[in-house]
Amino acid sequence: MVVFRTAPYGGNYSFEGLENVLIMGAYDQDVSVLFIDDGVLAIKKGMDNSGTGIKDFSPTFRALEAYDIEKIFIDRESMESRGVSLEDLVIEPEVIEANAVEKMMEEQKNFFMF
Amino acid sequence: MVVFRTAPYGGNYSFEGLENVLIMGAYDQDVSVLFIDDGVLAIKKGMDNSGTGIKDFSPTFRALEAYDIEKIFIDRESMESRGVSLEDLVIEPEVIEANAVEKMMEEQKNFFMF
Amino acid sequence: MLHLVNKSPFESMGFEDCLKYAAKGSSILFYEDGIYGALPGTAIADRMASVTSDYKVYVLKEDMMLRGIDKIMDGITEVDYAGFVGLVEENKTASW
Amino acid sequence: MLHLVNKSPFESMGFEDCLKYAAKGSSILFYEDGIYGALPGTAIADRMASVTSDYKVYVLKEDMMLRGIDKIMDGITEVDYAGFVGLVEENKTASW
Amino acid sequence: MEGPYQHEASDSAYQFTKAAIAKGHEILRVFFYQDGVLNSNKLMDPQADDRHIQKQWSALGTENNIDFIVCVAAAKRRGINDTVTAEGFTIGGLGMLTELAIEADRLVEFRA
Amino acid sequence: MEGPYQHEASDSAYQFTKAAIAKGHEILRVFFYQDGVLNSNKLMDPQADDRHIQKQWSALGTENNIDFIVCVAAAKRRGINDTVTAEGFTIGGLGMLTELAIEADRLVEFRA
Repeated sequence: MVVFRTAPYGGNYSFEGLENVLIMGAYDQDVSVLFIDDGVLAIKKGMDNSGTGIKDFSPTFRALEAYDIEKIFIDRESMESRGVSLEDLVIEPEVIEANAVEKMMEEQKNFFMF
Repeated sequence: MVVFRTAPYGGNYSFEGLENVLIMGAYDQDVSVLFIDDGVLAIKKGMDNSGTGIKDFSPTFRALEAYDIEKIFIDRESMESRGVSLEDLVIEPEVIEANAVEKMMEEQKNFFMF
Repeated sequence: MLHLVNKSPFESMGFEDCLKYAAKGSSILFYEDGIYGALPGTAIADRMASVTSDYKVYVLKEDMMLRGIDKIMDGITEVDYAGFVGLVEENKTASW
Repeated sequence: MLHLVNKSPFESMGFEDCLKYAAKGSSILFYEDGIYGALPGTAIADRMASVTSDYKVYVLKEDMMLRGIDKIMDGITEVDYAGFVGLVEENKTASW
Repeated sequence: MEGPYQHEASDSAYQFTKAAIAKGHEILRVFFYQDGVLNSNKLMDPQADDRHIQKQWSALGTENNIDFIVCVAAAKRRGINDTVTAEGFTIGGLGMLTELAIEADRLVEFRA
Repeated sequence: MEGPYQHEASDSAYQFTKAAIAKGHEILRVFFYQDGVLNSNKLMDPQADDRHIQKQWSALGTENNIDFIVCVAAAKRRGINDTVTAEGFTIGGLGMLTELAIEADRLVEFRA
C-alpha cells in the first residue's frame, strides 16, 4: 500500500509516491492506494503547470486504472476539512472513514507513506 | 537581524542561522538576534550529542557575547507555550512581546529568518 | 510588511505563527502550498474570513493553477509573479 | 501499530493527524523534533495527558539528550535506540 | 532554501527572479545556502519531460549578468565543490550574504 | 528521506540501523530515495568537528554487509551518479524498494 498524505508540488512526496505505485504495479503486486490529510489535494482536477514549468503528474494518476491499480481509497474527513468533493478529483477513490485507516495498514505486509 | 524560529537539529536552520550571525558580527554589522516560536528551543541548556553524534552548537550560542553580539531578544509567549523559562537557556535574551516583532523587523535594513 | 506563507495551513502552524506577529493592516501572500489557505468551504474558512478583514491577503495565481485551484474566498486577491514582485517593491518581506 | 512522530507539535499538525487514525491502545514514539511533545508544562500538556491515557506513548532518549530535554510528562516512557528497535520488532510502523 | 526537486523553493525563487528582471529590476545576486546549494549541480539529469533546474538558472544568469553565489560552508557539507558546480555559479563565503543584506534594497528568502 | 545535514532523517536512519545490528538483526537493505540519495555523495566535506554522514554509512555497510541502494530516478534529478557515489552505494531502480517491501519483515521510513 502507498499512502499519500502531503500536498503536491510544495514537496515532491506525491510525485515520488506515484512513481512508487507504478513500479509496485509493474511487479504485479496487489497495490492499494490511500489518500489522507493533504494527500487528497494531490488528485485535484484542473492542474495547469504553464505558470511554473513544474512537472504536472495528474495525467499519471488518471492512468492508474490502466495499470490495474483499482483499490484506491480516500479519507472522508480529510476531504471535508479541505473543501474537496469527489467531483473535484481526477480519479474516483472509495470514501472511507478515519477509523478504517489503521486497520488497512495492519492488513498490509508493508506500506509506504509519502 | 537574524530571526530563529525553528527547533534545532530536526532541521539545520538554527545551525546555519548561527553561522550567519557570526559572519555578520565579523563584518562589524550591528546584529540583532531574535528567538520566536520553536526557535526558543535552540538555546536550551544541557544539550548532549553523545547519543547521536550530531554537532552540538550550543557552545557557539554561548559565545555570542564574545563577538559583541548583545542585542538578543526572545518572545515571551513562545517560551510560555513551550514550558521554557529564562533559566533553561544558555544565554539571557531580553524578553519581548509578540506585538513588538513586526516593528523590530521594519526597523532593520534587511533581516533573515531561519 | 509583507508576510510570505508557503506551507499548507492544514499541516503547518506557520500561518498562525505569522498572524501572531503581523501587525493589522499588513500584507500576507500565500504561495506554494500556502495557497490552500485561500480555498473556500474549508474547516478554516471562518478563521480566514476574520483574517481577511484585518490584513491584506493575496494568493499567487501560478501556484493556484499548478494545484488545480480556481476558486478562492472573498476578500483574497489573486496576484501573478509580477504582482508578487510589486508587493516586494513596496514592502520588506518575512518568510514563514 | 507503532506511529512515529518526528515533527514539533508546536509547528506541525503531523501529531494530530496521526491521532486521527491511530486506534486506541496503539503505540506512538516521539523522536527528532517530535520529542517536544513530551515536555511538561506546555500549552499542549492537557491534550497530551489525555493522549497518554489512550495510547502507549514513548520518547527517544538520544533525541531528548541532543535537545537538552531531561524532564518529560508523566505517562510517557523513555526508550533508547535499542528500545526503538524493540518497538519496531513488535509493530508495523507508520511515519507521520 | 531547500533542495531542487525536493521542495518548490528553487522553482519559486527562479520564477520570482525572472519576473523581477522582466519588470526591469536589477538582481544583485542570488545566494544559495542550505540545500539550495544543490541548485548548482551540473550533474542533474531529470527526466526529459521535466524542467532542468540548474540549466534554467544558468540561462537566466548568462542573459542578465546575475551573480550566483553558492555558500561554501553549506556546499562542502553536501558534497558540492567546483568539480560539480555549473558555469555561472561561484562558491563563496557567507560574508557575501552579509554584503547582500547591506547593499540590497530588498531581500526575499525562499524557504521550505 | 530528506537530505543529510539539512534534516535529521539521515542521522536517525543511521543510528537506528546501527542499533538494529547491535541487537542481532539482519538488515536486508537500506534504500535511499528523495533527498536521501545525497547520503551517498563522496564529495561531502563537513567541518572537522562534525560527523561525516557518508563515511558513517560506508563503515557500517562494510562491517555488516549491508546493501545501500540509491534510487536512480531520485538520484538523476539531484545530480547524483556513479562519478560521485561512494563505494558501497549502488544505484538501483525503485523496483528494489518494491522487492524490499515484499521480502522484509519490517520496514521503517525516516521522513522529514
